[in-house]
Amino acid sequence: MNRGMTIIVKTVARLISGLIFLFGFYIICHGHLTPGGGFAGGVVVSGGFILLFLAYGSEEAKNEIKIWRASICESLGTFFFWLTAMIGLLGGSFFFLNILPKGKPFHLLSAGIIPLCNLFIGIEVAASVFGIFIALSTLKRGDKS
Amino acid sequence: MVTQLYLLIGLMILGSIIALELKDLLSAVISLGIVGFSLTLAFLILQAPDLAIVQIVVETLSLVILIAAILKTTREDTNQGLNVKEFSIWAAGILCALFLIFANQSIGLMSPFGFPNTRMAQNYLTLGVEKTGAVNIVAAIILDFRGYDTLGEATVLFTSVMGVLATLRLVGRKK
Amino acid sequence: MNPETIPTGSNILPLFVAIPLGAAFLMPLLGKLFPRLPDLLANLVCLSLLILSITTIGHPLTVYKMGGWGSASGIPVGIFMVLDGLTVLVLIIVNLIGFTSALFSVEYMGKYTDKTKYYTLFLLMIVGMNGVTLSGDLFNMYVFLEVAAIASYALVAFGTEGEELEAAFKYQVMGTIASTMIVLGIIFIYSYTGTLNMADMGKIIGASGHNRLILLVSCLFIMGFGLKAALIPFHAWLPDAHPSAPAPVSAMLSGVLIKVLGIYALLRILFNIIGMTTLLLNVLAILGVLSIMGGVLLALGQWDFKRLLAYHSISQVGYIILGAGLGTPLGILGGLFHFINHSVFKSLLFLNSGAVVYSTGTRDLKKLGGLSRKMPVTGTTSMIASMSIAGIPPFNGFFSKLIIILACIQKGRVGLAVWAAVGSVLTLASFMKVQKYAFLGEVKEPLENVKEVPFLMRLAQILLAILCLLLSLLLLPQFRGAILEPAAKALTNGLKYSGIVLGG
Amino acid sequence: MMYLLSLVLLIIGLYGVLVKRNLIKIAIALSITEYAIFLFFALIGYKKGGAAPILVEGVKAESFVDPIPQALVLTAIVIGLGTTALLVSIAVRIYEKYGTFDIREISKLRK
Repeated sequence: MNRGMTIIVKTVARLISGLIFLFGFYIICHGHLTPGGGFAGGVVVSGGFILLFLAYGSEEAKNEIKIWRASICESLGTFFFWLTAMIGLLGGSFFFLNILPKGKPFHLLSAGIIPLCNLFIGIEVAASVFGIFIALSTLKRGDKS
Repeated sequence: MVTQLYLLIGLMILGSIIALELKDLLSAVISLGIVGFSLTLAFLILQAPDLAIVQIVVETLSLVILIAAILKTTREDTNQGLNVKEFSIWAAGILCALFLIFANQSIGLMSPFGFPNTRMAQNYLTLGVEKTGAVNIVAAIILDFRGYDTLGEATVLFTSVMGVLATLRLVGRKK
Repeated sequence: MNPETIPTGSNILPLFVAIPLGAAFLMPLLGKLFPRLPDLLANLVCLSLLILSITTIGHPLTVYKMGGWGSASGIPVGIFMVLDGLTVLVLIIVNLIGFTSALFSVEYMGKYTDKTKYYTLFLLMIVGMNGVTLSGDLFNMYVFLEVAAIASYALVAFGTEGEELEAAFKYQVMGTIASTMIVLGIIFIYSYTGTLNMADMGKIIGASGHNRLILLVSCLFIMGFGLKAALIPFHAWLPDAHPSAPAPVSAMLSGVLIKVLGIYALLRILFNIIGMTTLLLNVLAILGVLSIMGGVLLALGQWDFKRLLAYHSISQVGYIILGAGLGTPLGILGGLFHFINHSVFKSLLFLNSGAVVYSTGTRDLKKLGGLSRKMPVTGTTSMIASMSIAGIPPFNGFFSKLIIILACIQKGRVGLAVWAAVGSVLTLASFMKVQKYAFLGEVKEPLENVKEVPFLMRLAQILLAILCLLLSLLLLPQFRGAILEPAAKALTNGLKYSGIVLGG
Repeated sequence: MMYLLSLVLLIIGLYGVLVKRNLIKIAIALSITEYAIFLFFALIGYKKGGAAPILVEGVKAESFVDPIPQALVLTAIVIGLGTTALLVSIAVRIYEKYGTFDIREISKLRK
């Protein structure tokens, strides 16, 4: 069992990971106004999770659950992205139609479905990258032939 | 400006040669980091901040993944020998040289560096903000004009996570 | 940029991608909650896709503009989906093989763990292939090609035995190099034409004519897609990768994946975007003959059932490329007919091999024998498939090979015709070996207790065996006009493609 | 010239894929080929004196660099991440089975 690092590391990690999440969320939300977007922000958010994971360590039993949760978040993120794309089709129009009002440029709530898509992509990317990381780093040694 | 780009590309070439020739895998991965981060800087110089921000986080993450894999296994490249016979390297080298000469001749037919062919891009630049409401034109392209591509891209990531989880299963076949 | 109106009946086009995609995204969630659901869901999705693809027969040419983004000042802005004769043919074959493989998987994959992930990857592979087929945009085609390719890498490694992992690694390295070549080609062609839409590209290249850059791009595409299709100088990965996958996946890989990612994409680009020249046609014909002879000669010495089939895939794909490389309407028709036929009988053979492995646990021909008595359905269907692939009348393989050989002679290339005929004879020899050692003769001692495979596996094999017989009918004038001729016409139209798609 | 240098980088990567025996080295070499492709694509879209394609008050749209290659490279980078992750996980599994990353050793062990 991996008990993680010292209390100092844990405290610092907790403080910093909050900032990382905030930064990642900012990048995701402002994807249509500034550089960045769902992919970059999602990877940043997953970086925060990875920091916490490394600092705190975890019991082996919990890793399975963590991977499972990441997998669920990933499924839901992509599914909602798909649903956003489908709305146009279900409404009798084109696949991937930007149905929401465009709003005023330079405002946070503008550009129709773009911020929404960014959000879902962000969730998917954060979950999937974190999932890959735990799956790789907690791999048990199997049989050697 | 152009000089900086040349320097960065030179650094990338150097970094990749070092990454391929080092005996210690961990150092090789770090050298790969040199290539990736130089690429980030090159993107910044090329006025592509969107790419720079994605490249820097993705580079960090792929380094983390590679390092996690190496720490799980071994960091020594036990055999520096070649995988193929020597003459096939010569053959490949000649082919590559031919390719470079051929490419060099063809490059003359492309629009030269610094003057892109904006046949399709012109529409995006002039109509992008008006039609989509997104100020960041790259975001307008990836999520609206070519949103279908981005759905495919999200699918690729989803697929590879499924693939990673599938290949890392402890037991593949029921006994 | 005026708001686009939807052409009537074109709303089914995005469904080919959207339905399996939605199912794949939900699969990990639902699979955990209801363990039996993945089987049902995957089969329902594949069935509905098959039905949808059959309804596209006779559909007029349709262009679907993603997100309603049409053209501005004559230049396409968004991503187009294009449905023409060739697309219909490929869609039907992809979804047909997809459905039978899914049916076969229900029982077969019981031997492996984690069916949920298997079906997720399986559906994603179908998403990728349908996306490639329908795409009218070069970069979009690449993205979906990667979806299908990455899903197939993971599926090859699905058994997680050492050999399978190694084959998957090799396959992925080769596949990534192929993708690199393809992207490099896309970059060159984008810089030259300034657009990504295939029809628009065709227009510009048609206007400017061929030059060194176009030649370089064609080389890159032939190398890249040739690697994906495992044509002979680029075939090294296939004999390892295809046998390593679970049998229904082998059927998909050999049956449709190499053809959609390799042949279909290559032919579409070379004929409709770049425009065929005599040089390119000759290159294709030579690659075709090399693949025919190389594949079949390498197959002759094999004793591993699935590996033998994998080598024959190389050889049979050679016939398709040879037919297309003749450039005549008859040659293209024959090539496309062989495209369908090979998908059906090669998938059937891989399903047979899967059934053999399921029942006996081995795929070494020397250890098998007399299986026809113990497994009558598998034995009979494999006999039909073997006769089809060897080109014995009245099975479908005979007619397509005959057309290709006739087309060679018609074009005055008797040498090519001879090679094609010799390849066919050697294929017959190879499959006589399979039948003799695996299915006919005496039942060997350890195989006394072998049983026939479960119902769904038998059903999948019977469906494909019936198709082997029926597909010859496609040549009748009534049916030929429905599928084969529009498909061949899509290719023979050449650079007129851009005018047809963009309208006017 | 600039274009050619990025193609040289591509060839270095291909050389690594062809010649190296270590699975991780092959993964690294594939990453290098991908980087070369990204660089080449980004170079194609550069416009002399152009600005980043993000609208700011007072900048004309005509002076932006070409945004399409940027959007496409963005897609390609994420695809590259997916490929690398899958390749590395397969390599790790191979190490687990055979205890080495060397291709030659692995094919010897298999026989």
